[in-house]
Amino acid sequence: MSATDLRNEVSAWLAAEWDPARPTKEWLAAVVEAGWAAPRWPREWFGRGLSDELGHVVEEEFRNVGAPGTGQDRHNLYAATVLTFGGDELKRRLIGPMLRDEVSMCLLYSEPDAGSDLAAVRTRADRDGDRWIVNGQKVWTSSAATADYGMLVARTNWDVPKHRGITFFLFPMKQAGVEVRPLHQITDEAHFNEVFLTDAAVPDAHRLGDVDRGWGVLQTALAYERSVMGDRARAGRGTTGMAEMGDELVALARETGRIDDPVVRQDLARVAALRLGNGWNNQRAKAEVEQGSSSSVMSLGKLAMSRLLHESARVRTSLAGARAMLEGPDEPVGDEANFLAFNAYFTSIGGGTDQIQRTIIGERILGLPKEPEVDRDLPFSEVRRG
Amino acid sequence: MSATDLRNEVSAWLAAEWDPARPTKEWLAAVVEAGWAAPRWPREWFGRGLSDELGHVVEEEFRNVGAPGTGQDRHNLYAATVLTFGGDELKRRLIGPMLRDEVSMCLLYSEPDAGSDLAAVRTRADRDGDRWIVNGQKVWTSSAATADYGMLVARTNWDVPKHRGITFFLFPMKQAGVEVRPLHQITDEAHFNEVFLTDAAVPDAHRLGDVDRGWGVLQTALAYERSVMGDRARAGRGTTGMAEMGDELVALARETGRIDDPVVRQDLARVAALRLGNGWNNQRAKAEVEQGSSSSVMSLGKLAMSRLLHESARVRTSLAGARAMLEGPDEPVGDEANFLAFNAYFTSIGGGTDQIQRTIIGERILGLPKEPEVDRDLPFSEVRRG
Amino acid sequence: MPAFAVTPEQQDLRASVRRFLADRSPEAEVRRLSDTEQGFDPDVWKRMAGQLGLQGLGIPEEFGGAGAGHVELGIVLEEMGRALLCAPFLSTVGLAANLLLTSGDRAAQARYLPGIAEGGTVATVAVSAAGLPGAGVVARRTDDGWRLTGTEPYVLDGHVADLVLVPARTTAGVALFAVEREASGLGRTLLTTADRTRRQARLTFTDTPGAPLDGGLPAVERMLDLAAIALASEQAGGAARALEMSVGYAKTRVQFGRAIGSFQAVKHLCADLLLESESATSAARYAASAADEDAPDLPALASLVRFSCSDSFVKVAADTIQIHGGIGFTWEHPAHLYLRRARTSALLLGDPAFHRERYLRRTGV
Amino acid sequence: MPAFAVTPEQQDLRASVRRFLADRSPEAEVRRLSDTEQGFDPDVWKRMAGQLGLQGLGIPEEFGGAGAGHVELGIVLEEMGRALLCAPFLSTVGLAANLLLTSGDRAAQARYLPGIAEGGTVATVAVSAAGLPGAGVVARRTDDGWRLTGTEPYVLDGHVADLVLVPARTTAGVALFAVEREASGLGRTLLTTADRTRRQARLTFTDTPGAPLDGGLPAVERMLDLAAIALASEQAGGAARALEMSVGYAKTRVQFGRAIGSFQAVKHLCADLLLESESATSAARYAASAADEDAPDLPALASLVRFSCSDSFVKVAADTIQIHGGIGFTWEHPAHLYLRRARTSALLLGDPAFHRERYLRRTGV
Repeated sequence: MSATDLRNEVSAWLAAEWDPARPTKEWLAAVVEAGWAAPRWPREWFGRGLSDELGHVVEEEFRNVGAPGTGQDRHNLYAATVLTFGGDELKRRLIGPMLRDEVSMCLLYSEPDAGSDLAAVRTRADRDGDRWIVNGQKVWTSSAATADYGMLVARTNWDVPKHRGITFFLFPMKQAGVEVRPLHQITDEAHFNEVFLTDAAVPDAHRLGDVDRGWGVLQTALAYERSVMGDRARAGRGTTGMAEMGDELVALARETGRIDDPVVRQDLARVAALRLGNGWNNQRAKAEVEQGSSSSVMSLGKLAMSRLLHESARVRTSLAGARAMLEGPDEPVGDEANFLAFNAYFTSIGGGTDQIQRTIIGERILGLPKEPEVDRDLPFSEVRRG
Repeated sequence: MSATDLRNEVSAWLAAEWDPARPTKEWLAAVVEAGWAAPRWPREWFGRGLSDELGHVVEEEFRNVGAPGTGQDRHNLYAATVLTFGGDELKRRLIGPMLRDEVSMCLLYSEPDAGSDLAAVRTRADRDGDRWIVNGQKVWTSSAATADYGMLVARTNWDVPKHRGITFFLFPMKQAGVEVRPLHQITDEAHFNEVFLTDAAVPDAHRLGDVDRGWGVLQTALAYERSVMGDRARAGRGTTGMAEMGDELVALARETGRIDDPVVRQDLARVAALRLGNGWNNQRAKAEVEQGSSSSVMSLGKLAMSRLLHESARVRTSLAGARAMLEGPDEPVGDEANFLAFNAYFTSIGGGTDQIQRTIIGERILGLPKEPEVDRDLPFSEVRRG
Repeated sequence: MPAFAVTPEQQDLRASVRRFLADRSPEAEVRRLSDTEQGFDPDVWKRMAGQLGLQGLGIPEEFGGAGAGHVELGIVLEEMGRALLCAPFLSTVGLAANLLLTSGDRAAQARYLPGIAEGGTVATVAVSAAGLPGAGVVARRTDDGWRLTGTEPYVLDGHVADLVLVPARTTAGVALFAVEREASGLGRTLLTTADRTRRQARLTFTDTPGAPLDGGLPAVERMLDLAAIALASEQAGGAARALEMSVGYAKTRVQFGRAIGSFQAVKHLCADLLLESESATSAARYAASAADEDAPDLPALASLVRFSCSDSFVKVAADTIQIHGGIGFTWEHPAHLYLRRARTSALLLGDPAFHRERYLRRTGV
Repeated sequence: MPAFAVTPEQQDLRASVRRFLADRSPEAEVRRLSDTEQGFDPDVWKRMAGQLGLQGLGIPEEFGGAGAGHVELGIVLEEMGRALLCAPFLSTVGLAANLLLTSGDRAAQARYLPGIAEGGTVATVAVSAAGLPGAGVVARRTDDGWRLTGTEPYVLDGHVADLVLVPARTTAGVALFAVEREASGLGRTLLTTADRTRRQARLTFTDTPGAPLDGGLPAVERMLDLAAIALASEQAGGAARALEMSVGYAKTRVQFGRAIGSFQAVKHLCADLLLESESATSAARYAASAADEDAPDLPALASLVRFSCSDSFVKVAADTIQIHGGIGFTWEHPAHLYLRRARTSALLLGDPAFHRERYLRRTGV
């Protein structure tokens, strides 16, 4: 099929079907039915068997009319993981609902002892006939209270090194044995949860990938997640860059009467350069990827964002001055300065600390040698624990 | 002996002997003869067998009249090392001249492959009857061209882990087989040398400490050196701190007409705080040591000095502005800014980089655990080399 | 007395304050008081005075105090900063008692200092952040005595103070007035502080009667210098404690089979923070000793320690969260309490940029 | 053309320039030329024009050039920055050719650009650091044509320029003049630059005859924006190369039985420097593409890349010395050559603080 033919077909289909007023569920069902939800996937699995390039044509046509629902072969990390690693029965039962956004999901990866060191999970799954019994604790789970399923990594073998005894499950959340407690953040919000698992069960049919081979599954799932995050980060950037100049820090400096303070002005220019620079890095990464070369710039985004967020919170605090001693709705300038200063740690800690990011950049991009890994070959039961 | 008696004795002796016009060599000879050069050492070795406390009384009396030459039991790292580890014949021959400043010395520790990792020395000493034949290369040696002796660490055993195959020698520099080449620094100066040793010889009688036990000797010598450096650093500080305010950066800011620039003023205040803070840290360290408690503050001095030097060079460069594009006597402001910016690396690299200092502070002061040491138990001949 | 020598009495003082706070101001208690309206425990306040004599430490003996110096006060404040004590100590002692002393008004001293020393009086001074003292309030003389009108937006512990000392503008310049708890026209609005361990209130004065004190602007400025040094001591203590938490966590938290403190990223950061924390301690102690010696450069020193100890404490507390990783991002972990204290205390009585500039001016630059 | 797309022709250009410089400007040659009076190799300069057409790359075809854009010029300058090429390229192309083009003076373009394109003319513009162009020189009209008098203290390659373009004050504002090599009253004093790979001279004009050009101040300011972007490209190239040196050393230098790049202190520093270096590259390339598109925000962009690429290059080059340890402190190692280039290029045509302020003004803040 030529790109032009495809473009015509999608565009005609959209012309006939797309109506912004249509209820989302109904619209998604139609997209899935027509094979546009994941056009790169085989027809057997709701797709059209298109090449990656043609998949982009579909996405473009959808974007042109502002219609959602396509590109899930790239974006829906849950469905993509189940498709790649699930058994036929599981796929038949769940991929359709996942593409139609009828099941809600969460990630059960992190644990109190397994933060930066994700392979150190201690939540255990013990086989019991055709199901597994799960005991342990997960943290930093968003949407845990509402999710139907969680992508769970659990230890199934304690006698082999840590990466080789982990199994990956699509875990049913709505059962006794699952207790969800909100995690109170330093911003005084609660976007995440702790999840306590006590003799909870997951059918063996919900296993994704082989027993004890879950680390590889997790790597694939994390790669999907990173690519989704990358897309989002890029989507957030203007193309001229200059749009972001009319920036809230400048507005705040005017509002607080500090706009003529030379010290403040130096800070404003520095923050603008960080902000624009990050945008240009992202644009360049995108261009390099589109031109088929690998891009080292892409991997810098999270570290760069962390730096920008902490630095702009610092400048915002100095602009707010004494007002940053206060919080709450009566003092929005101070409140925002404090919120942003604390929330910046979400980026510098969450999803891999800045320190872990630097290790990844140093090793994967610059090719610097790894540190000695003391727990690499030890059976997990002998690995030192904090 | 009571402190008062001693004070009277020293003071009487000084009254009789001290004359600022007296030639230094002659004066030192008199001090050594009288037992004041190293008063804490036994009488047998030019001393008086005094306690540490009484030694300070002697030093105080000398200080009061401005006479040099005492306190060498604390300051003369060469003589102290020889006294501690040398054989009787060597001590008899050399300690007197050392105390009288009749022999000049240098340090043959660092090598191209053994910078931060001092135990990785590859200069070899092979036994040949009652002497050792030395081959290898040393770097960062000051005074190598004029020195009579060098304190040398060389490898004498390649089949044991690196710390356990090193021997320490008092090495005669004036011989064939010793070639000294000046090292050209980034400041365009040459305060150091490379020393090439080719079939050079050192008598076994010049060995300090046991064969293969030189690492321990080196640690003692380095501890003497650190204590000398600490004394010097403390001596350099004013007591009120405020004296250092009338600072060259402020003068330069006035001279360049930048003194009213608010951005410059913030920088000047920051540098002043670093500078005064370091002085107070040193004073506090001294007070803590004098009160008999150990002081963690002392070990911070080098890192703090590195930070101060780099930061004040940065501010100086920004004050010099375009003039810092130039060097040389026609542009002293630019020349000084460049010199100081480059020379700051002498402190942040020399004598253990800032990175090594942070490791030392983290492990020795804060008690943080060491990194895994991959070469700890390997025979040196199997240790990886760059 | 050289700047950094420590007497056995001073060591005892530190030890007994630390013991007291370990007992009376553990983290659970700090959190409990953070959620109360009043923000401190009057019983503990009483014991601080009765058992340890802390409020009266620097107050002359003739007014019921111990007549100790700023070095001793600094020791107490370092310990309070470590413990994040919730109590109106900085306001009552660092601001109000100091102002009574610098005012030279013996009648007012005799009237108010004994109450402070015995823990009966919570006091504060209506000064806000940087800027001219007295900017917010005007005093005018009436047939019925002085009346104050105006607003001070950020008054430390203004919601509970029994005694508010108010610098106010008069036709003859800034003068000082004492306003007591029940004075008419005194409005107090408790503010929502980002650091919930230390409260502030907006005070409004509407024809509020005030008793004039001696002193005027020089007394206020001298007090502000002394308060700056007190605050610096508190910050140095907070920084030292935050670093201890970081180092302790780095020794016990295991990732990749090793304590995270064995990784250079954490180890070297801790080393840098030690330099910050120790420098803050040295600076604060030097300044306290200079205050005791009435050093001529005290105004410059006060500004220098205000900005340098503020910057150090903010850096240590900020990196303490980073070192703790995920757990540091939770409300339940105390790391953020120290960052809240650090960020807020850096802005009290003039922010770091203000004090850098003021430092230069005070040194004639 | 989107900002960051790279054409095959551009890739070829980069590869051929890199090959040429590897051949003609290796470190030994850079060091040799650093010690010569002239500071560059006229033979290499000729080949740059003859073999690769570099001097004429951005010059319109009608004047003997290739008519390429600023993106192509940026590629060339990145490569020259990597190699620390000793040649009067920034002055001749980044300053003088750009000024001839922005002046709109077709007669002057026809007269001078072909010589530049063919590598026969070394040219420069007498502008010094920040401040008003023309501040140093006054032009007055005489019966015998225009005469220039004054001094410009820091003129890039002023010691060897065949053609000096001089912004000078006249009674009608700043005007441009061309002064040729042998002009009477033209004094050239070679300066001792901290970066010996790039020369500067003090030029004095004493009743020196100058040929007037069209253009005036707007032409100079436009040229300065374009030169800022050219310099940013050179800085980005220098930063990338310095980082490569650091990473290469970190991979091979062994201490404690491990490559030092396996230690987090070095690894993490390299990661931070990669962010600096790549951000400088992205910024310089974006600005070059904006220059080609004649973007309305070019003046702001030019200042932004001047300060951000300067800061990045200085940081990368400074830490490159630290990463190299002892060997980085020696004259024989090239690390300091990059730091000299970085420090000096940060101060050319206005220092970072100046451009931060100018950036805000140019964005209306």
